[in-house]
Amino acid sequence: MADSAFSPLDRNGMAERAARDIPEGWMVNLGIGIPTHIADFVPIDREVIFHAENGVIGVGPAPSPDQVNRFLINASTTHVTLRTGGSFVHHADSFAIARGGHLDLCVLGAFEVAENGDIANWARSADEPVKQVGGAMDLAIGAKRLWVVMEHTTKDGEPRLRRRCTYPLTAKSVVKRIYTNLAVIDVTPCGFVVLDMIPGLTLEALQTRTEAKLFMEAPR
Amino acid sequence: MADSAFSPLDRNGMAERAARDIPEGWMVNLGIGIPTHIADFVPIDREVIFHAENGVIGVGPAPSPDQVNRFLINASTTHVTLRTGGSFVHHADSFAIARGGHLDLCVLGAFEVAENGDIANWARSADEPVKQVGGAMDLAIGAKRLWVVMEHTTKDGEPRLRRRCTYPLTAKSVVKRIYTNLAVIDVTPCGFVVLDMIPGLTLEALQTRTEAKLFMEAPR
Amino acid sequence: MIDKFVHSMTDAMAGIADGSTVLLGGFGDVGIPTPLLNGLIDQGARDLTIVVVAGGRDGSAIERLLSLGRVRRMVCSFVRPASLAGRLLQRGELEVEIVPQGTMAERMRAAGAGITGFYTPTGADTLLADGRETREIGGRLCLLEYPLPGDVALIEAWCADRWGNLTYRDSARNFNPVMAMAANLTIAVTRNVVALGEITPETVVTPGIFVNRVLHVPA
Amino acid sequence: MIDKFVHSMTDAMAGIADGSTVLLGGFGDVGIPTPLLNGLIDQGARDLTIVVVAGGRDGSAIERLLSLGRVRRMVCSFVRPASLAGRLLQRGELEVEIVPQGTMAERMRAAGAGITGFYTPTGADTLLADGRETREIGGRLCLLEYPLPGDVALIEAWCADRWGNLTYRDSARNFNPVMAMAANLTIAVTRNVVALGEITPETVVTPGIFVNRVLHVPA
Repeated sequence: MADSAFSPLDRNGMAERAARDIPEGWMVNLGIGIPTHIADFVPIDREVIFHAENGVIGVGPAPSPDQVNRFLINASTTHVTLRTGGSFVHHADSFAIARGGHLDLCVLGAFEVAENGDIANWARSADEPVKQVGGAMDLAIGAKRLWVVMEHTTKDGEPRLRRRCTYPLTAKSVVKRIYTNLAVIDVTPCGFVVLDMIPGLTLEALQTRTEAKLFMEAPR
Repeated sequence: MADSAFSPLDRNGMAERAARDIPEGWMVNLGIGIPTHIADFVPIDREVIFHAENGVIGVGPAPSPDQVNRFLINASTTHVTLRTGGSFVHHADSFAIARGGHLDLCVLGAFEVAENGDIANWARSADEPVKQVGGAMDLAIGAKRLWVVMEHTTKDGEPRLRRRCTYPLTAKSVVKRIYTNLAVIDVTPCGFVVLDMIPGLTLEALQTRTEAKLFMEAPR
Repeated sequence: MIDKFVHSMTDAMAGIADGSTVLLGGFGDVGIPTPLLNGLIDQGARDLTIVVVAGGRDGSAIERLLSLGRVRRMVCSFVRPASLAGRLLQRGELEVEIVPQGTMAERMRAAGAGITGFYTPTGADTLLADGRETREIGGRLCLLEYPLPGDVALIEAWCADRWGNLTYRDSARNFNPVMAMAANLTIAVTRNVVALGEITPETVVTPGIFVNRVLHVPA
Repeated sequence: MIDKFVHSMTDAMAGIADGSTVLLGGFGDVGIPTPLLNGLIDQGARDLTIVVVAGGRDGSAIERLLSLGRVRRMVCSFVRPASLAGRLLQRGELEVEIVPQGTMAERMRAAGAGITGFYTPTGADTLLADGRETREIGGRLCLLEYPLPGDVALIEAWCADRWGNLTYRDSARNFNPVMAMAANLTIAVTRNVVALGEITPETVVTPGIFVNRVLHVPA
């Protein structure tokens, strides 16, 4: 891959790109990792209600060090603030929100996403003795829309956008959109449709980094 | 039935008799009808927490006419007060309390009780077009103890304490004790065991008014 | 800025379609969203399924909705034979599904919570179980119940803010918070309007995420 | 007079038997009933099953309970491989049941609510469903889940009164109210004690009926 006339987005760049697409009024859950940082790029006057599965509705920005409330954390166990209008619910009610279709959007990290919308984000092998499920399975099946933010390939250059996932699934046929460090890709009944690429990247170059077939709508 | 050397209890008498057996600290749901009046005979300094299935925990005495709060009713839709320490929950949580075994006692009215603990209290025939279930089925299967308060016989003198219920069941094998206008009767694995009778009534006279076999523990 | 307040009954009722399932809050005379029921009567939607604890008292807005022939089916926990609903039922002019009150609440809670079915001992040994799927769990016969979602919920609140956070007064809470989470379109009438933040985070009963529209009708 | 306050850790821990299932509140460092966990360690019950969101951080009371070999089985939503729980699991010295976090909360809620089983799409298409009963409902594959009751729940509250009515502070609410309703014996540690009635009826989060004992340990 000799093409290098482009600079992949860094973690903040990916978070910022995803943040751009979240409209005011949505109720949104952000998963651990890059997704959590999306909130930093939603301007405070664009009212997006962030839900944390530990029972916080209306998560606000990180507190300044002298304003930390040690009773107030998000699902990544990071100290947060609460927006005016926010509220607290218990865990069963919080997952009722997640599972019950009340989240307009959930954004998760992933190891792999398949062209049929399957997501794998919790275990690298079925034989792994130590499992880390957390709340991802509940969120993945429950939100109205599931987006994934992840690097386009592994550190070793292996594709993460797959024909079929090779890692154990978190949920089937749920991912609607993927934000990578290279592109924004919709998951449609026809497969992966590229919406946006970073400057300087060609569709051919993106395809070489992607296992499944990519499509692009004809420009109008 | 020529015996008449006894006076059956009236509704208040039955309620008062049942109230005597409710100890401090119990959480109790009282059904519509005579059971509701049991609360009137529990002294206010004996702290019994009355639950109403419309979401009231800690139902207090009836308000004086000038103190009616029109937002505060019990399950009979009668205006009540709330005891200090009381609280409100929504209907799903209220029935979680009822179904989940958190009531020490529920007292219901009934048409019939069988010697195996079956209760029939919601319909006089399976063909009745208009059905009145309410919350009785949830309460009957959920409370730690179910007591029934009812007249010993129908107005026509038909027995209500049956070998098997003739009316459609509310729940099976749940009644633990029956307070009638004539006696207090435990429902045990061996059948009906008389605990107490009104003065002047003989066991023979009580048996003539009861379809199922009555037992009495030998006096010590 | 999120603002769930609507400023007319027309806006509150917009889009309620014929054939909708409408969840109606309240128990006894308490917590009933009467202004919204009157709004629904004026709005005109018909062939409705209503879900409500009981068949409606004489002179109530529910009775009026029934009397206008707008309800095809009623899901409730009891009907008095002498009521209008009872008479319509006996004349075959109203379908009625009788559900134990706790099961009714739990089926709506399941709809709101993404639970696709549940087992309960309630009613399992009764004729309400006739012809239905049961299962013995832990030695008890249990009945399989399915969620009861609404297209619309009409509920009554005591206080509301512009995010749709709600509180309820005393026993007016009853079915209202459960129905709020169980419907696609939840419309609340509130007696009081407060600024965002005035309902403290620990005391919000229904978070605004469950509420689509709020109409202020002072007490 | 109902008075659920106990005045010593010995009284708080009385009767917790070997082999008990103990529900442990908290998420992250928040809402963990650490004084009660230390009390449980001193009390001596062993062969425990603990139900807790995660395997316990280094230096936590949960880690200490594990390190003392008092836990036979842990039900949780994740375990870090590098944690003590992760090492015990890999050495075969700890049984672990991994449950999706929402399913874990819902299974305890079911235990408290008398729901004897429920279906959820969560995990139905994953290897967590291997060998288990599934059912297609409304076109979605769902997994049958059973209640998760506790013999004991140890929870942390912010305010408590003598009836055992509780409130929680901020996100310290988390699993605590759910566990309170799911256990036979619910023991709360509270930071603050208030007179009966000071927690207003609309703002009680856990009604005292779910609480058996309260121990006051000031912050």
